[in-house]
Amino acid sequence: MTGMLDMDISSMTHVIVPALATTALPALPMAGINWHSVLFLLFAGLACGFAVGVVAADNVVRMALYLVFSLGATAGLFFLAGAEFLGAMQLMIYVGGTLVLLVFGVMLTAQAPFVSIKPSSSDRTLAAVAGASLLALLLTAAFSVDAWMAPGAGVVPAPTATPLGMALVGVRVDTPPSGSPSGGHAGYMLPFEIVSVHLLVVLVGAAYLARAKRRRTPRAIDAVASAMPVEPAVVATAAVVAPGRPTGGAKSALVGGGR
Amino acid sequence: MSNLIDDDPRIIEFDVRTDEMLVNMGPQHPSTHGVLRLVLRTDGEIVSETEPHIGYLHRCAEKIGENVSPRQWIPYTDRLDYLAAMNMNLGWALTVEKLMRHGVGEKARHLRVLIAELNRIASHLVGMGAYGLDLGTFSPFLYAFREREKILDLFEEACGARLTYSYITVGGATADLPSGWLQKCEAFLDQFEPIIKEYHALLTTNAIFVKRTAGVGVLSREMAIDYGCSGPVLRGSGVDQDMRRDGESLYTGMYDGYAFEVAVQKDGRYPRDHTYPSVPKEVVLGDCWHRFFVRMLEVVQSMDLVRQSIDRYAACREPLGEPLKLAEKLPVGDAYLETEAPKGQMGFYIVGNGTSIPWRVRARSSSFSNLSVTHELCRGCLIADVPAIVGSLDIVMGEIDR
Amino acid sequence: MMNVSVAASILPSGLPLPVSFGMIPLFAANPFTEPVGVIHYLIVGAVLFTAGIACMTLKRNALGILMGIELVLNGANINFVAFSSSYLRAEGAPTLGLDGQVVALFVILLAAAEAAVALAITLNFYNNHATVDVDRADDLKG
Amino acid sequence: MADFLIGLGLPGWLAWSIAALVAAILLLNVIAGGALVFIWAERKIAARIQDRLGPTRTGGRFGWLQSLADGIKLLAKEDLMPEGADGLLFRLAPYVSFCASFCAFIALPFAFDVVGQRLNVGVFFVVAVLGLEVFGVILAGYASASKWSLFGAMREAAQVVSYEVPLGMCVVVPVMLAGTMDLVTIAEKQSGWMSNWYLFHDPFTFVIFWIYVTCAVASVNRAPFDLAEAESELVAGFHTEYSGLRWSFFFMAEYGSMFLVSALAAVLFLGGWNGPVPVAQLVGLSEGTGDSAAYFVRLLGLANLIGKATFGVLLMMWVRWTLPRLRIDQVMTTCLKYCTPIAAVMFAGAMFWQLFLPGGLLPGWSRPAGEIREGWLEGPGGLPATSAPAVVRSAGVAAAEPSDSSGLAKRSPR
Repeated sequence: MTGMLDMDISSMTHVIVPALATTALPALPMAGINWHSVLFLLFAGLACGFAVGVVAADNVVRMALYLVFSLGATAGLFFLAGAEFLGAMQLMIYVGGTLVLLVFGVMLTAQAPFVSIKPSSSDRTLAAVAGASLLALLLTAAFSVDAWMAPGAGVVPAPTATPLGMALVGVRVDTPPSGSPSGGHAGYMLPFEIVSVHLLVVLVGAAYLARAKRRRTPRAIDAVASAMPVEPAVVATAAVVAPGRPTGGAKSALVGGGR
Repeated sequence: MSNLIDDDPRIIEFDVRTDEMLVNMGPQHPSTHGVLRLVLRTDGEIVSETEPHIGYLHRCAEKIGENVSPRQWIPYTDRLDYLAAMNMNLGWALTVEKLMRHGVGEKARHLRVLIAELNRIASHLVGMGAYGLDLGTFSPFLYAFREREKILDLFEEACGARLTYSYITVGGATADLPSGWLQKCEAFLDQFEPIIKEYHALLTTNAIFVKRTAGVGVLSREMAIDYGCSGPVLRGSGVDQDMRRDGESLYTGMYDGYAFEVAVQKDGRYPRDHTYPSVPKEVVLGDCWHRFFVRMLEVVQSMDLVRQSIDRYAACREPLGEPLKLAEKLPVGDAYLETEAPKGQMGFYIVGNGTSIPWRVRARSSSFSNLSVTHELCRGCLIADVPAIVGSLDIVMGEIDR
Repeated sequence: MMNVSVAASILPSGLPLPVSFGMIPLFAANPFTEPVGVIHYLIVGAVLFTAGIACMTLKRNALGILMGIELVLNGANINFVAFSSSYLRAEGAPTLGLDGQVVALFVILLAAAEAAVALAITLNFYNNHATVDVDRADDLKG
Repeated sequence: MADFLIGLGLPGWLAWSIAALVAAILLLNVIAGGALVFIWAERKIAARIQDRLGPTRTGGRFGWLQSLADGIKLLAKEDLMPEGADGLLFRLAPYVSFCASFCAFIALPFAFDVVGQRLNVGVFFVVAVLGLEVFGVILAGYASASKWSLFGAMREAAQVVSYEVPLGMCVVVPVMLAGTMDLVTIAEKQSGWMSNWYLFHDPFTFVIFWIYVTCAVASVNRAPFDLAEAESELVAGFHTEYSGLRWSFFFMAEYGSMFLVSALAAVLFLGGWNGPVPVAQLVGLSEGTGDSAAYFVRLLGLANLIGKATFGVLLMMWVRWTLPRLRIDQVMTTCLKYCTPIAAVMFAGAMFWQLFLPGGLLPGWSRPAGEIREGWLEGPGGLPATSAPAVVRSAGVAAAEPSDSSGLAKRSPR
């Protein structure tokens, strides 16, 4: 089933344990199955599985799909760790915004010949070796610190939405006051403003950059496009075939209507 | 920095250029009226070239005309413009009568005006309803067909058929109107008068309808005349031309004594715009909206004509003339006559060679020349505008393919 | 965890490992009952990071590389969240608290900006060279 | 529910999983039942608008079994897949878009305590998940290998993504008024007489409601904005190649998100489960207690919310059958040139209104607007006066009263 479906069951039961919403459940899960761990395993498996899927897939559209499910599962992980505002933010900005942008890019460029460019087998083994060694390095580093090895204490985290919002406008409400008006750690007012202006500048720049500025000398693709008469008697070369599968609907439309 | 790029002639700048695509719209596309195939060359959403492909409904009607006598060809004229069959019969009957120099009585003349104008109302109703469908709203289609059904009931009483009547023949009509028919027709007109306002509320003054049609597919006067457009398409571009007034004397003779004005925008005003909603400001003369509005005006104009013809028909006492005999010999020579069909000028041409079978039969279709304008109008518009433009031309494939 | 065993077998046994893998206490017990700790999140973060790096090296399609970058950023985000969550740490252990989540928030925002620019470059490249295959982008080659 | 099952002697974890599954099945039935009723209602309303009768033969005089007949037809129909289609993506697309619209029902409060999962980021979660529906459409468009469905998919994706901006802005205003994103608290704050609804809170919110309705209709692809399946141009848009059960999943997703969007409008602007007249309070019953009276009050609340949501859906149907369709660029200009600027101005207006006129103009609005922002800050005016050191609830205390801002729930006039 898709990552999404598992995520919704998870977000139903995930906060039962840490958020202890209504019923007076003990902070630690009851004896027997620890639902938080089960759901963590589920999401971790999905995230890692689809991440490896992205690497393994050749078809660029399938890569995009696996990436969507992988980041969706990551959002589930954020919920499990108690960072629910971040999980919703990941869902909305990352998966709902950035990846839609990416899929648009895939759609615009996924002409037949570029849909699945297969890397040579030597590259694959090279990547596998590099990846495995990097992974081993990271894991040894992770295992070396004992403090991280201890299982979670299950201290229920408070809701993070409002403290995060207040922190972004400079008032730290989550740390004990230590005399300074902003209560200990500094708020994030300045970075917040800088990022917003940065986003504006970047998007305007990207929009300007994306406008096609082409040289007067026609490209290969123009020559073929203009040479072809509107009457589709002549089968156009691959360059002008409509986006979509190499075979299928697009080609039949070009090979004479009456068939 | 930006002016550097603008001055450099080698660089052309426009939006992200996706690859050009050849897209087939039809022949089984739901929005093209009948079996018309449009091949569009599109760049993303912008249509750069349109090529209509016709001939899917060709039945060799004209060749058959060379093997049957004129009266036997009447049922073929029904199937040319199947939405306005009466007008087609009338055109052919007048052409044959012109060849044979065979006049028709007063009663038959008024009967023909009555029936032809009633059929024009029915045809425009279909045009209006189908145009609503092209723009995405389903309800006006059903309102239009509800009224059209009543007209078809009247025709059924008169000649027994609802679509292909073969009622008006050479030398008059196959049968006289049954008693009480005029009262029913009068009753229909009385209840139809207020309903026209509903259609205006539904479509003509609807903000989204105006947005979709104003300034879309603008046909200039010169281009309309150059491409030989006729009927509401021509009048929508402001050309003051109507065959019922400017046509041949034989045809305009039918309408003498009738008071009617041509539905065209002269110096910014429509003849009867007091009873009609005012023209919205963002509308350009010759766009889809005007073609639609001209058709709505013609419906009211035809209703007046029907009322006048009812009175004149009732006044004639003498019986309806006998139609031409089947084996009547045709004089040697030819005749061509154009009539004002709902879609435009419908011309018929006949060549007699002394026998009862014509030597050559030809029908000049108005939708054929109206359709030829699509390439000019659709260039540079969006894909969503193509059905809007083709719908505003109100073409019928039966008439084009013959 | 599959990757761990693979790594162990590939590494030449002679290498002096700082820690022997046999010592993993984590999933000795039933994984469904043991509460989740920070280390589990770190493993997921590491796998995502590695997949991202592999994807960036492996793919010849410009958009594939972009997806690799997204995975790398998400690997980092997971670590930030892991260290900022009080649920995963032992009682009283120092956690990043809110700072971890704010940094992750900024990573998400800036990844959106970065993706926009990268896509603009890719589209521009595609429009000018009719290809997105990075191996053929060698105009500047000597 | 879970305690009841534990009482029956089931092991703890089994009880909890059954409780979770029952809740999930209930929510699924909300969509399924809703879709069933709305299919029938759409046919009847369309018929009435077009001056005809609609289904009258299936199942008695009013044809109420028509939806069942449609369902059986869809089940019996063969699930075709075009020859050049991309197998995996083609099969996956309907489920992705259905899951997206189903997912959002979790955080929707149907009555006082009747909510799938009380999320502290409820509104944000719902809007985020609504944005994911566009993936199903894009996949369907790309995978069915025909130019027309690709056009439909690209159009719809552009439309939904661009309408999320004004939708997000409109949703933020009630969140600002209530001070929290938790849907249950937002609905609680609008309890009491109709004048307490946020719709009548101030003129800016009133305008924001109508902008929200427009953007909601557009983001659900209905009525004048239904570009994707513009019959006249793109045959049937992205789901041209689908038939049978797969097509019905797209259909369910559409009706599901229609109901969801109008239910969200009901909770944010029209007082959720609080009826125009507070019958329960007048009679003296309270929702908090666990006895049967509370059950009845919650049932009344449920009826209220479903009534308002159904009214929203019927409004969408009414608009669909009367207005023609907008062109893609007109849809975009209405979003970028009209909805977004107006939403922004109204948002600023509501913000200043909240600042300078917290008591509001209507006398009925008794609650001091400077409410405790979820119990975090108890400064004098409630607003975080930067000068005075704000008394802060330490994280520890918050842990004892976990996620819901219970301070508010208990104090609201019951």
